[in-house]
Amino acid sequence: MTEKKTPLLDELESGKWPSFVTEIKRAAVKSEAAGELLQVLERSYAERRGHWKHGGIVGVRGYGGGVIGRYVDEPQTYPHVAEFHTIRLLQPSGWFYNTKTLRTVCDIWEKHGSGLTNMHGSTGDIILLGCKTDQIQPIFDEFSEAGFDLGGSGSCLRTPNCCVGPGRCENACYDTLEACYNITNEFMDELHRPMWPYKSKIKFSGCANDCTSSIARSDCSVIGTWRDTLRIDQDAVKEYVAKKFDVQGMVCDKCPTGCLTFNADTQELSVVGEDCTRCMHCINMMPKAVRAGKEKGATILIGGKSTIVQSAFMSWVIVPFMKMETEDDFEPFKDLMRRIWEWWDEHGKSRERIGETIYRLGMTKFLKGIEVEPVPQMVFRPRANPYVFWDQDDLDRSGTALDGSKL
Amino acid sequence: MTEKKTPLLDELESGKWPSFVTEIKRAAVKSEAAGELLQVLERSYAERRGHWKHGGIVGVRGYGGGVIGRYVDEPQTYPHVAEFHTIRLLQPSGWFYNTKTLRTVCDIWEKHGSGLTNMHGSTGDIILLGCKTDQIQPIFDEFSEAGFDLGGSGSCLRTPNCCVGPGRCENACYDTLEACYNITNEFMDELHRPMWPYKSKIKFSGCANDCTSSIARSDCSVIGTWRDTLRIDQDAVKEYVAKKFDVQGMVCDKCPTGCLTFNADTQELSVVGEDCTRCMHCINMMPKAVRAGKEKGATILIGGKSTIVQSAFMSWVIVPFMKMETEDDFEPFKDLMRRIWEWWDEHGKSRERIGETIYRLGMTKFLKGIEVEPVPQMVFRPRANPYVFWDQDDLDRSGTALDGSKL
Amino acid sequence: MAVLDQGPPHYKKMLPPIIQENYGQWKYHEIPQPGVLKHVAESGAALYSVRVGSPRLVSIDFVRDLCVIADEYCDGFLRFTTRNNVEFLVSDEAKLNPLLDALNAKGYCVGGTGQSISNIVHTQGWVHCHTPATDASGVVKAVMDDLYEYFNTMVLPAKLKMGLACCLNMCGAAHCSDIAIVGVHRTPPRINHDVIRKGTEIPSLVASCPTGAIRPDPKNKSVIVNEDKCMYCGNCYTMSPGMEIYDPKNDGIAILIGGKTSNARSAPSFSRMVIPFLPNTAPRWPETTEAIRKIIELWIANAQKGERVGEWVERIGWEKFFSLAELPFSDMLIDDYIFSRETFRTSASFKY
Amino acid sequence: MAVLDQGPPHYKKMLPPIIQENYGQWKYHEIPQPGVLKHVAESGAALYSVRVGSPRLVSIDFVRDLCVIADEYCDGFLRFTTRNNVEFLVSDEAKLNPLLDALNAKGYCVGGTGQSISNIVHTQGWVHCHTPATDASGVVKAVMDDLYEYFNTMVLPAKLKMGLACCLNMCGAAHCSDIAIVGVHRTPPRINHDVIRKGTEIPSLVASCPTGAIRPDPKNKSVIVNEDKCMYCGNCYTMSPGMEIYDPKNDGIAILIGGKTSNARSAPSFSRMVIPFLPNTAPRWPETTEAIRKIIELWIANAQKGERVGEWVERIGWEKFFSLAELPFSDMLIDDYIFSRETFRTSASFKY
Ligand code: SRM
Ligand code: SRM
Ligand code: SRM
Ligand code: SRM
Ligand code: SF4
Ligand code: SF4
Ligand code: SF4
Ligand code: SF4
Ligand code: SF4
Ligand code: SF4
Ligand code: SF4
Ligand code: SF4
Repeated sequence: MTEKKTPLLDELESGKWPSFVTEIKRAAVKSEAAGELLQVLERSYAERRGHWKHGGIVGVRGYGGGVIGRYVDEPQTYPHVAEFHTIRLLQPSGWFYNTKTLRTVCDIWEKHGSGLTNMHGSTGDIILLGCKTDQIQPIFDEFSEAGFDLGGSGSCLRTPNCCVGPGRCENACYDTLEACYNITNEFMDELHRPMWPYKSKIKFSGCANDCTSSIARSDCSVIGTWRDTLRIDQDAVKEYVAKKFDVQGMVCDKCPTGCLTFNADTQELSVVGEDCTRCMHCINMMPKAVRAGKEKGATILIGGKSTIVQSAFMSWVIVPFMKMETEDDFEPFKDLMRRIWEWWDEHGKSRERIGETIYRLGMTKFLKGIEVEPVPQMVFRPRANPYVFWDQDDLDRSGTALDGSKL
Repeated sequence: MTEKKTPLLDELESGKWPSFVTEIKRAAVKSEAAGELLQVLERSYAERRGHWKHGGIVGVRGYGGGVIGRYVDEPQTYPHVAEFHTIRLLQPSGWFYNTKTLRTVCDIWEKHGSGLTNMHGSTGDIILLGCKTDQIQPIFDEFSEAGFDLGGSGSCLRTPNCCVGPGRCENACYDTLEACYNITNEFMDELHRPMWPYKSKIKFSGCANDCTSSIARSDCSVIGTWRDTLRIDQDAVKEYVAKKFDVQGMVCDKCPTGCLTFNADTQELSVVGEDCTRCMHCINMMPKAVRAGKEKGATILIGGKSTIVQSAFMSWVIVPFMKMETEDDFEPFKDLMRRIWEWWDEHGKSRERIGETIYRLGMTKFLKGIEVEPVPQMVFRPRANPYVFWDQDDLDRSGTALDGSKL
Repeated sequence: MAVLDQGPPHYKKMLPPIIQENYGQWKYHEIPQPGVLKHVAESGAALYSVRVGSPRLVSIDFVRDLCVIADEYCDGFLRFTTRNNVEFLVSDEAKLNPLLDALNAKGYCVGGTGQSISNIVHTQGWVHCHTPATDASGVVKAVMDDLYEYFNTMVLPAKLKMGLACCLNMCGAAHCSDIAIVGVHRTPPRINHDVIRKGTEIPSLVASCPTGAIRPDPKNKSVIVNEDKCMYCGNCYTMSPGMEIYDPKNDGIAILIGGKTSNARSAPSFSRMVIPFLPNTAPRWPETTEAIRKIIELWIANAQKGERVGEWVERIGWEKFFSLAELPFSDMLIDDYIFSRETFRTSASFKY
Repeated sequence: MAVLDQGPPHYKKMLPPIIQENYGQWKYHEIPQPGVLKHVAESGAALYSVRVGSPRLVSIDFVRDLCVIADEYCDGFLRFTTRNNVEFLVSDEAKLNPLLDALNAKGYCVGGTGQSISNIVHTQGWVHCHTPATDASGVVKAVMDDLYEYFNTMVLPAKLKMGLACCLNMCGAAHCSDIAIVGVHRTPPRINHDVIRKGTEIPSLVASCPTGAIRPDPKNKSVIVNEDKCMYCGNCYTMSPGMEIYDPKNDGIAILIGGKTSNARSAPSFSRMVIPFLPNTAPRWPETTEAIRKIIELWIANAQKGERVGEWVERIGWEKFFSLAELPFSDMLIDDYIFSRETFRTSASFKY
C-alpha cells in the first residue's frame, strides 16, 4: 500500500456525516487499488477534474452487460487502477439482506476486487467498485455459485427495483417485492443481453407516495393504487382529534380534490369516494385512521427518464388500473411490457428512450402499436391544437380526387 | 337583382338572433353583387363548401395592404361578384361613433360597394365586404376625404385595437383609447407598408380582465396594471355585506393568492398588498368597494397568436410594469416596439410570428437583442433543464485548448 | 388625391359629452338588468349602456337603423364592443326605458352582460373566405338562436365566451374561448400541379407544412404530399391555391372548451378539444348546437358560482368531465404536437 | 461454470421472521423518534426500523460492521433504503434502546425519517466516472455535515429530498428533487481528431447533439462544433472519448429546487434552476453548502406546515422566491429548450 499524503481528502474525514474517505482508507488497508484510488482522487480534488476513461467493452461469457469498463487516464502512474471496472449485481427485492448473504458479498469482493462498494447504486444494483479485467469472469463465477447474478448495463432492461412494500409498509397496494423478483426473472434475457435502442428501466412503488421515485427514474413506473374508496376508521379519527391533531387544517384543507369533510361536532371524517384521486395525503397524515380501499392494483406509467437528450421526462399513465396479483404471475403486465418493448424496438432511434420515441411519434401510434385503448386518464387535459390525424379509411373519400380534379 | 330561391338560407331568417341572411337580402335590394352573394352562399350551403378564391394582389396607390382580393370561383355564373374584395378601414379607438360618421361610412360604401359590412372585423377594422377592383382607389379616395384611412393586411403591423377603457370603465389603468390612437398614428408606415416576416398585432386592454383578449389575439399585449396596493372602501364593503353578498365565499376564497381577509365581525376586508397579483377578481366582484391602486401603468407581453404553425401561443411578460402616460406620448413603449420589430425583422423567418421566432431562438437572444433585463416576472417558473448557454467571454478559457491538447 | 397615413378618425369626436366630461373618472358600475350597464362617475354622473346583439355581417341599412335609434335616445352616439355587439350610450336616464321599449318593439336582442352568453366572435366562412371548412355566420346564427335564453338573462355560473373560426387560421381567435367552434378539414390537400408550376414558390410551400409532409418533386416541378404526415391544417393552401383542401364530404366542426383570456382568478388558458368532429349539417348544424347545449347545461348544473367553464373542468378533472358529459374519448384528443408532453398525465393521481 | 440468468437472490430468504409472519398485514406506523419507525401489524406485532446514514461509498468492512450489529440486535436482518440508508430491523422491542445506544456509541448517524433531510441520492463523481463536472461523495459529505441538524431531528416543514448528479446524465435522478445539486460543464468539448478518426461513428456522434451543434467534417474525417450552439451537455463525450468536456477552471455546480416525485397533494414536478453556477471549491464546496442552507432556512421560515419546497415556492410564486432568497435572476434561468414555452408567464398576474 502506498503511503502518500491526501491532505484535501483528509479534510472530509471530519464532521458528523460518515466519511467515504475513511471508507476508502479502510479498503486501502487491504487493497492497493483502493490506495491508488485515494491518490487519483486527491489529485482530482487538487486539479478539480476527473481522471477516469471509458474504454473497451468488458464482460462475462454469455452476457452483453453487467460490467462497466473503467480505466485511469495515467495507467503508468497508477498501475493498480489501470483497470478498475464496476460489477453490477442484482440486489434482492427491497434491499433486504440476511447477514450471511451480505458477508458472502464481502468475502468474494475482498478476494477479487478493491473492497469498495456502493450499497447500492442509483438504479438499485449492488455496485462493486473496481476490479481488473481478468478478475471479471472469476468474480461472476463465484457470485453465481453463491446465488447472485449480474445486473443490467447497456441498451437493455436495467435492474428493476422496488420499495419495501408489503415487507414493512401498510400502504402497499400490491406485492412490490414479489413483482420485482418475478418480473426481473421473467426478463432475464432482456436484462442480460442488450438489444434495444437504449436502456429501459422499471421501478415498482407500492403506492402513490412513490418511494422509489419511479415516475422520474424509470421508463416504466408501476405505482400501487385502488379502485374503490379509501377506508376511514372513525374511532381512530377521534383519537387523532383527542391528541389535538388539526384534521381540518392538515388533512381536509390540503386534500387536492377537496373531497374530504371533517365534521367537528361528530368528529367524523368523510370522503366523496369518486372524487378522490388517491394522492395518499390523508393516509400519510393519519395512518391509523385512513387507509386504501380493498380493490387494489397498480397504475402503469410510461416514459420517465433524466435530462439527456430531449429533456427529463416523467412517466405518464397508460393503464390507469391493472390488477397486480401474485396468483396470475403478473401476466397482464408482462404481456404489456413485451408489446411496449417490441413497439419501441421497431420504432425507436438509437439512444432514444421510449418516452422520447412516443413523444416523437405521438401517443396515437404508440397506443395502436401496443393495443391499448385511449382513456382520459392518460392526459392531464386534451390537446389544445386542432391538429388531429384522421384514419383516411374511416372517411368517405369518394368526393375527393388526389390529382386535383374537380368533384 | 336576381330573384333566385334560397331555401336553405331562408331557414336562417327565423329564430331570435338577428339574421345575417336578412341582412344580405336587405343589401341585395340595392346591390346586385349582394344578390349574387346570396346565390353563391346558397350553393355553399347545398354543397357544403366555399366558392371563393384568393388571387392577384389588389390595393391602392402608396400602400402595400388594406385590401383583401377576393374572387368567386365561377365568374361567368356570378359576374357581379367575380371581383368581391374587402376594404379594411381603421376604426376609431374603442369603436365609438357619432352617427354622422357612421352614416358617412354607409353612404360611401353604398355608392361603391355591396352595402355589406362587418362592424367589425375580428382584428378590429371596419370591414367593407365586397367591391370591384376598379372601385378600390375611388373608395379609398372618398374615405380619405372623409377622414378615414385603410387598415392593415399582409406582413405588417395590423390594425391595433383597444377596450373601451377610460371612456366608460372604472378599471382602466391607462388611457387605452389614446394609446391606441397615438400609437397607431406613430406606426403608419409599419401598418400601411408590409415589410416584415409576417403580421404583427397590438391590442390594448385597460386591465387584467383583458376585454380585448389581447393575450391570445395579439403579438404584443398591453395590459393595464398598477404598482402599489389596491384600494378598499370599507363603507362600501359593509354595504355589500348588508345586501347579503358572500364576501368570504365569492371574493376571499377565490382570490388566487389568498391575500384577502374578511373580518366577519368588523365587516372589514383587508389585503396583503405585496402578495396580490392584480388578477382583478375582487375588483370585479365588488366594483363599488375595491379598486386598483394609484400608481398605474401597463404590463407588456409578447408573442400571442393563433394556431398556425407552431401551435397557438399566448403572450408572455417582457416588461412587468411600464408607465403609460399620455404626456410622454408613450415614448418608452414606442421605443420598445421598434427594438422588438427590428430584432424580429432581422431574425424571423418568412411567415414566422414573433412568438415563434423567440421560441426558436430563445428568450436570452431576444432579451439581449431588445436590450431588456431578464426578471423572474417573465416566467411562471425557471428552466427545468440544465442546458444553460454561457457567454464564453465571461469564463476563464486559459485552461482549455480547442485542439484537444492537454492542460 | 387621398391623404396617406392620416390614421383612424379621432375617437374624441366620437365620445358623447358625458364621456368627455367624465373621461377616466368612472367609479363603479352596476348591471341593473340584462343588457344594461350603469356606469357611475366620481362626479355622480351616470351613463347607461344598452347592449344589443348584432349578426356582424350586416347591411348599411342595419347601420343606418342603429343611427336613427342613437339619434333619438343617445344624442347620436353609440359604440361597438370587442364582441361586435352594439352599445347604445344613454346619458339621460329618462331615455333608458323608452329606448329599451323601442328596441324590444323592433325585435332587437338586448343582453350579453354579466353571467350570460354574449355574441360569438366569428369570421367569414363561406360568405367571403377561401379556406373555410365550415360557414361562420350560419353556425353562429344557429347556436345563438338555440342558446338565446342565456343571452338575455344572467343565470349562468359565470360569463360564457364563445368563438368560432372557420379554419385553423383561427381568425375568430377561438383558441382561448370557453367554447370554441372550429372548422376542420380532414383530408389532405389535392395538388393541382398546373397551378403549382405556374405561380408557387416551392421552397416556401415546403416550409409551410408544420409536419414536414410536403416535399419537392423536382421532376414534376411540383410537390408531393406524404398523406400519412398530413393533419389537414390547410397552411399549404394558404401558401398556394394549388393545394386545394376543402372537401364537402369530410369537412366539419371540432369543439374545444375551457379557454379564457382574462386573468381573473386563474391564468389565461387554451381551449381543449373535446369533440374532434361534427358534420356540416347546413343550414342549422343541429349536431353542433346540441353538443354545445349539452356542455353548457352540464356546466350550469355542476359548476360553482363564479366558475368559468375551464375553471370548473380543471377543478373536477378532465377525466371526470368526459364521464359526466358522456363524450367518447379517443386518441384524436391526445396531443401529439410540439407541446404534447405537458398534457400527458405525469402523475398517478386521477379519477376513474 | 456460472449459471446464467438465475436472477437476484430470493428476497424471501432475506426477510426476518416478523416480516414473514406479517407480510402484507401491516396496519399503521408511527415515528417514535427521529430515525426510528414503528410498524404495527394487524396481528399486533411491532417491527422497529432504525435508519442509519451511509456514505454509500463504503468498504466491505463497513458492511461487515453492519452485519455484526444486525446479528446482535436484529437476528441477522437488515435492509437498505431507496436513498441508500441502512435500516436495522428490530423485532424485539427490548433490543431497540440498546441498539440505539450502541449506534450512538459507535458514531453512527440515526435519522432521516419524517420531516427531515435524508441521505442525498448521488453518484460516482471523480471517484469512478469519466464525465463528471464535479465530485459526488465529497459534495454530499460537505452538505450533509453542514445540514446534519436536520437529519437527526424532524423539525422541517416537510420531508426534504436532495439529489446530486455529477453530470447532466443525472444518474442521481436529481431532476425531481426538493434540492438538486447538478454538476455542469460550461465550455464546449475539445475535439481530439485522432481519437475521433480512430474509433467514432461520426453519424451517431452528430446525432447525439441535442442542439445540432456538431457537424461532420468529411475532409478531416472528424467533426466540427459550432460553439455558439453548444450548451456543454457532454452527450457527445458519452458518445466519443474524442470530445473531451471536462474543464477544471469552468466546471462546477448548478442548484435546482422544488421537484418532487410523490403524488401527495400535488403532482410530481421537476426541479427548477435557481443558481446556474457555483465553483468546484474542493474539498468542502462552501459556496454550495451555504447556498443550500440559505434556501432551506428560508423555506423553514416561510413555508406552511406540511409544505414541500416546491409547493411552497409555487404558492408564493417564483418571482417572490427570488426576491426573498435575494438570488440574482438572469437569462440563464429562463428555459430556451423544447418545452420552454410552457414556462413563460402567459399571464398578466404576478408579484413585484
Ligand atoms: C452507478 C450509477 C451511479 C451511481 O453511483 O449510483 C450510474 C453510473 C453511470 N451512468 Fe447512470 N448510473 C446510475 C444510475 C442512473 C440513473 C438513476 C436510476 O436508474 O434511477 C439515471 C437516471 C434515470 C434514467 O435512466 O434516465 C442514469 C442516467 C444515465 C444516463 C442518461 C440516460 C438518459 O437517457 O438520459 C447515462 C448516459 C448513457 O447511458 O449513455 C448514464 C451513464 C452512466 C455511466 C455508465 C456513464 C459511463 O459510461 O461512465 C456511469 C458509470 C459510472 C461508473 O463508474 O460505473 N446514466 N443513471 C447508477 C447505476 C447503479 C446501479 O446500477 O444501481
Ligand atoms: C376578416 C377577418 C375575419 C373576420 O371575419 O373578422 C380575417 C380574415 C382573414 N384572415 Fe385572419 N382575419 C381576421 C382576424 C384574425 C385574427 C383575430 C385577431 O386579429 O384578433 C386572427 C388570430 C390572431 C392572430 O393573429 O394569430 C387571424 C389569423 C389569421 C391567420 C393565421 C395567422 C397565424 O400566425 O397563425 C391567417 C393566415 C395568414 O395570414 O396567412 C389569416 C388570414 C386571413 C385571410 C386573409 C385569409 C385569406 O387569405 O383569405 C382572411 C381574409 C378573409 C376575407 O374574406 O377578407 N388570419 N385573423 C379578421 C380581420 C378583420 C379585421 O381586420 O378587423
Ligand atoms: C364592452 C366590453 C369591452 C369593450 O371594449 O368592448 C367589456 C366590458 C366590460 N367587461 Fe369585459 N368586456 C368585453 C369583453 C371582454 C372579453 C373579451 C371577449 O369577450 O372576447 C373578456 C375576456 C374573455 C375571457 O376571459 O375569455 C372580458 C373579461 C371580463 C371579465 C373577466 C371575467 C372572468 O371572470 O373571467 C370581467 C369581470 C366581470 O365581469 O366580473 C369583465 C368586466 C367588464 C365590465 C364589467 C368592466 C366595467 O367595469 O365596465 C364591462 C361590462 C361587462 C359585462 O358585459 O358584463 N370583462 N370582457 C366587451 C364586451 C364584449 C361583448 O359584447 O360581450
Ligand atoms: C424506506 C423508504 C422506502 C424503501 O423502500 O426504502 C420509505 C419509507 C417510507 N415512506 Fe417514503 N420511503 C422512502 C423513500 C421515499 C421517496 C423516494 C426518495 O426519497 O428518493 C419518496 C418520494 C420523494 C419525493 O416525493 O420527492 C418518498 C415519499 C414518501 C411520502 C410522500 C411525502 C410527501 O408528502 O410528498 C410519504 C408520506 C409521508 O411521509 O407522510 C412516505 C412515507 C413513507 C413511510 C411512512 C411509509 C410507511 O408507512 O412505512 C415510510 C417511512 C417514511 C419516513 O422515513 O419518514 N414516503 N419516500 C425510503 C426511505 C429513503 C430514505 O432512506 O430516506
Ligand atoms: S411507495 Fe407506498 S407502499 Fe411503498 S414504501 Fe412508500 S409508502 Fe410504502
Ligand atoms: S387520498 Fe388525496 S385526494 Fe383522496 S381523499 Fe385523501 S387527500 Fe383527498
Ligand atoms: S379590460 Fe379592464 S379597463 Fe378595459 S374594458 Fe375591460 S375591465 Fe375595463
Ligand atoms: S386582485 Fe386578485 S390577487 Fe389581488 S387581492 Fe384581488 S383577488 Fe386577490
Ligand atoms: S378562419 Fe380561416 S376560413 Fe375563416 S376567415 Fe379566417 S382564414 Fe378565412
Ligand atoms: S394541410 Fe397542413 S399538414 Fe397537410 S400538407 Fe398542407 S401544410 Fe402540411
Ligand atoms: S451523473 Fe454523469 S458523471 Fe455522475 S456517475 Fe452518472 S454519468 Fe457519471
Ligand atoms: S456538449 Fe452537448 S451541446 Fe455541446 S457539442 Fe457536445 S452534445 Fe452538443
